[in-house]
Amino acid sequence: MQSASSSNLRLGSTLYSFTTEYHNHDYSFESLIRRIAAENLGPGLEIVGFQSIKGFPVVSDAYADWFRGLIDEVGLELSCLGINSDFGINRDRKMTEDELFDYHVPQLHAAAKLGFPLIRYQYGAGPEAIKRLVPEAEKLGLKLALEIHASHHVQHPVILAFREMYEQVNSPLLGFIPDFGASVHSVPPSFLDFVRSIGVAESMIDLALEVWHAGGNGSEMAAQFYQKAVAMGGDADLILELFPIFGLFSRQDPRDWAEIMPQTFHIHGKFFDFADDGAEASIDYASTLKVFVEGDFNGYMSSEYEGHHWTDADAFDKVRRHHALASSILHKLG
Amino acid sequence: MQSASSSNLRLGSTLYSFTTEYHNHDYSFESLIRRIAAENLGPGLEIVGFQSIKGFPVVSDAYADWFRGLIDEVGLELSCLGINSDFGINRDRKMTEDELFDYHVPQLHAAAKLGFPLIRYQYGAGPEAIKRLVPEAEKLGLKLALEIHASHHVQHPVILAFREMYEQVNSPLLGFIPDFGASVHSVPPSFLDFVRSIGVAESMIDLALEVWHAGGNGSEMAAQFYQKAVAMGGDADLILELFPIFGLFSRQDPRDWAEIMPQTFHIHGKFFDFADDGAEASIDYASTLKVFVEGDFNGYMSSEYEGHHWTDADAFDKVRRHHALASSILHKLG
Amino acid sequence: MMHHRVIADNGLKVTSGGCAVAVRLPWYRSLPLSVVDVVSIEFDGRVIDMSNVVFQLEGSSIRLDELRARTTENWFVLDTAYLVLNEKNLEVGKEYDVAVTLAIYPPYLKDLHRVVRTQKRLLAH
Amino acid sequence: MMHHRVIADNGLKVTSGGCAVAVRLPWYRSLPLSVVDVVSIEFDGRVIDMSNVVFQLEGSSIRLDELRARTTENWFVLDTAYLVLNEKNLEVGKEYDVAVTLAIYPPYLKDLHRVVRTQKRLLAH
Ligand SMILES: [Mn+2]
Ligand SMILES: [Mn+2]
Repeated sequence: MQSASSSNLRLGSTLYSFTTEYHNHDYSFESLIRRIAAENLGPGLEIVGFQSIKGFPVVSDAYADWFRGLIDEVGLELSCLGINSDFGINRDRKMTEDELFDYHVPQLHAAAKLGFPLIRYQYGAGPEAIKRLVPEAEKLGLKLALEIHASHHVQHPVILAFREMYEQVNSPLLGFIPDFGASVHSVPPSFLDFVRSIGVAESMIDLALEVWHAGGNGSEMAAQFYQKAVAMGGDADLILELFPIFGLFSRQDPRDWAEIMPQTFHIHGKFFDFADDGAEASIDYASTLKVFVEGDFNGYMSSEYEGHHWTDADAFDKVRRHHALASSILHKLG
Repeated sequence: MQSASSSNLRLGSTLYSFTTEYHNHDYSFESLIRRIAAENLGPGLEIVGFQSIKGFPVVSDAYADWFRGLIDEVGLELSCLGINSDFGINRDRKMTEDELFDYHVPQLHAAAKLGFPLIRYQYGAGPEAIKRLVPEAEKLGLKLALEIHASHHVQHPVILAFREMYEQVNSPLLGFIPDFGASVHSVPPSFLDFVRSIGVAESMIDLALEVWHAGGNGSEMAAQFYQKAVAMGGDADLILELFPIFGLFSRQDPRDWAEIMPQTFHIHGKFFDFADDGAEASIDYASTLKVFVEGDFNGYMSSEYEGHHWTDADAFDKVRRHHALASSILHKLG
Repeated sequence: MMHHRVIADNGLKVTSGGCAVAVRLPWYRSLPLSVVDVVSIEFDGRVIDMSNVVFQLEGSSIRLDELRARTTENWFVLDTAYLVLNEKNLEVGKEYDVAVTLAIYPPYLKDLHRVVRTQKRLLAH
Repeated sequence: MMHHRVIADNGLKVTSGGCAVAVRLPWYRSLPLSVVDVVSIEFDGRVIDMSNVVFQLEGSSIRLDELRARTTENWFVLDTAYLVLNEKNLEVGKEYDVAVTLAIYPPYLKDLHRVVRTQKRLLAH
């Protein structure tokens, strides 16, 4: 339940949060949607096409009708369809620009057919293919937004290339989706608990955190950590288990999101763990949401729980807490 | 929520009620159990081995530990394990008595390993194989109960054969499970809606109901209906769609359950549809439960919804209503 | 009675040798393969030759006329089986009317057999 | 990271030609078969010869060295695949330690590949 607040930031959930429940077959695509609605974890609903829909991006008329009818029935609001920019399907070479364009078109059509106003794309699309997709997006009345996900941040060269293209093209359909995993202040405790549980040495964890706190480019930090860890005699397999630190969490200042505020269409409210007082353990939600409210952000924030990579904690409990935290902060921000 | 009542009839659910949700993968074995507990649709929990457990009756120690732990955690009480007396696996001949005995033994062991105090067996076991299983049941501390399911009833020759054997053997471990589908007063409205929806003619429905109300042995009624229906020019495939009337519903007087009361270990509270006032549309629960309360029945009644054979109605809604109905009747009965 | 349950959602897969139709057991519990008959398959109204159809389940590939002998192998009620067909020339992204009829003989019930036909318009993937 | 997800529960099936191990994709979304490697299978600690292992999914039977070329076939994240092995002499009702290692190369992430090994004690059915 979203508290009364004057901001235009609306809450919601992405089904990605419920990967554990879904992968286990504990819930289906449909029963997840029904429970999210029943528990007031909307109103926004985001899904990942390749997660929820078998055969995606091929979607039949009957399926689209069923899906739109379900959303109508349960009273959720479609916020965003996560599509994938899969440049590396052929492991021998990356897709060409033409291939990337062709790979995105049917995904845009699927989004429109299912009733989504917005798609999330990924950096692998490259600025040129996205630029060429604008006329298609105009035809479909669909917004396209690049997710800015760790290890990227608003000033990362990969992101700057898109920002430059956006400036040239100047289309109201092109925007961004900040993922708060890019602006964390510390590594989630449950991740550290996990690596300890599989036998990663404390010295290795300390080393990884040291490298991570020193900062820098994600893959360079990973390489640097790897060299030092091997030199210290760390087990190669267990060293690799610490790599997500450099890929899932980055330390951008939350205030830097203000730079792209006018082009921010949607938010991935990434989260992992909660402290006893209800605060997120590694993301300062009070400061972060302040930036968006003060920037007059207008759109949905999907509660995006990602701890399912390393624990099987109950995602409904997690998302409920995240909604409570966000509601309380938004309420205070007025 | 079971109302305060002085009877020893305790409520519960069987996962069989949730066949639609389970078959759809909308819920798993585990998530069904968790939701039943969360919605107070216990405390009794009944499952069908061949429905819920892949590889049944082979059950590993680890699986049994997991299951017992889950039941403990959610606070349900294991009431009954439905096992199957599959005499017809070889379609060329029925199992011999030895084969039947051998087929039941591992199912009894699985029940004990999983922590069930009672198994439901079926008429196909035959009295002799069950008699031979008593020493095994004694070793395992397990009760064995024959389900009396339509088209049988307490005075049906098939059931009388077991009653005679029970009298001979006189074991406190041998008993019965009345299934209320054997004592209905009318055919469930949703079943008739279903056959209409697939194009069965009104004249055929009338004929089937006429034969059913005239009464008699199930398979004889079915044969009689079939002959008349074909003579009237009915479509052969659609005629067959009415056959469940003769197999799922029988018209035993609910008071006849009193005959086997001392040997009644458990109840299948079969149900289908509710009238606007909350009463079951084809089973007189007030009269039926009165027989069991007055007979000092001590055990669980599983809410056993069976409309999933012909509709995809929400089973949670159905079972909630059934619990409410039963609680209210038990409360009135004191 | 479970008339929509035989063909799984999104159950038409184009393969290198033809196609596969994903099928489910139209019953509430697992049954031995010996009590399941695959009666017929129709493609856009055309009844196909069943002699080359293969039933694939849990890593086993079984000819339809071999099912009846499989008394000790169960089809778990949550598992999907695949009917592997020679049916060629299907195109991914095109729709086809597919109907599959199964007959089951629940082995704990005298004289009951149930014939269930599911027809669905499927988008090949 | 998803270390328990590669082998499905109750995932060891004895077949007429050997056995099959039920495997799941240890990732949150469907991936093309081209980015999945079946790295190794161990039975009671013994590494088995992978040259005859067949990957069975949705009616297709694919040799392991053919997976990398399958760029247009997706492994749907909810679907179970089966590794079909020659491994003989397994007995239904006996337990075996089985370990399967898969490597995945999520195609939207530069340089990421993840190696996931699941080990389970499985009761053959
Ligand atoms: Mn995200
Ligand atoms: Mn019953």
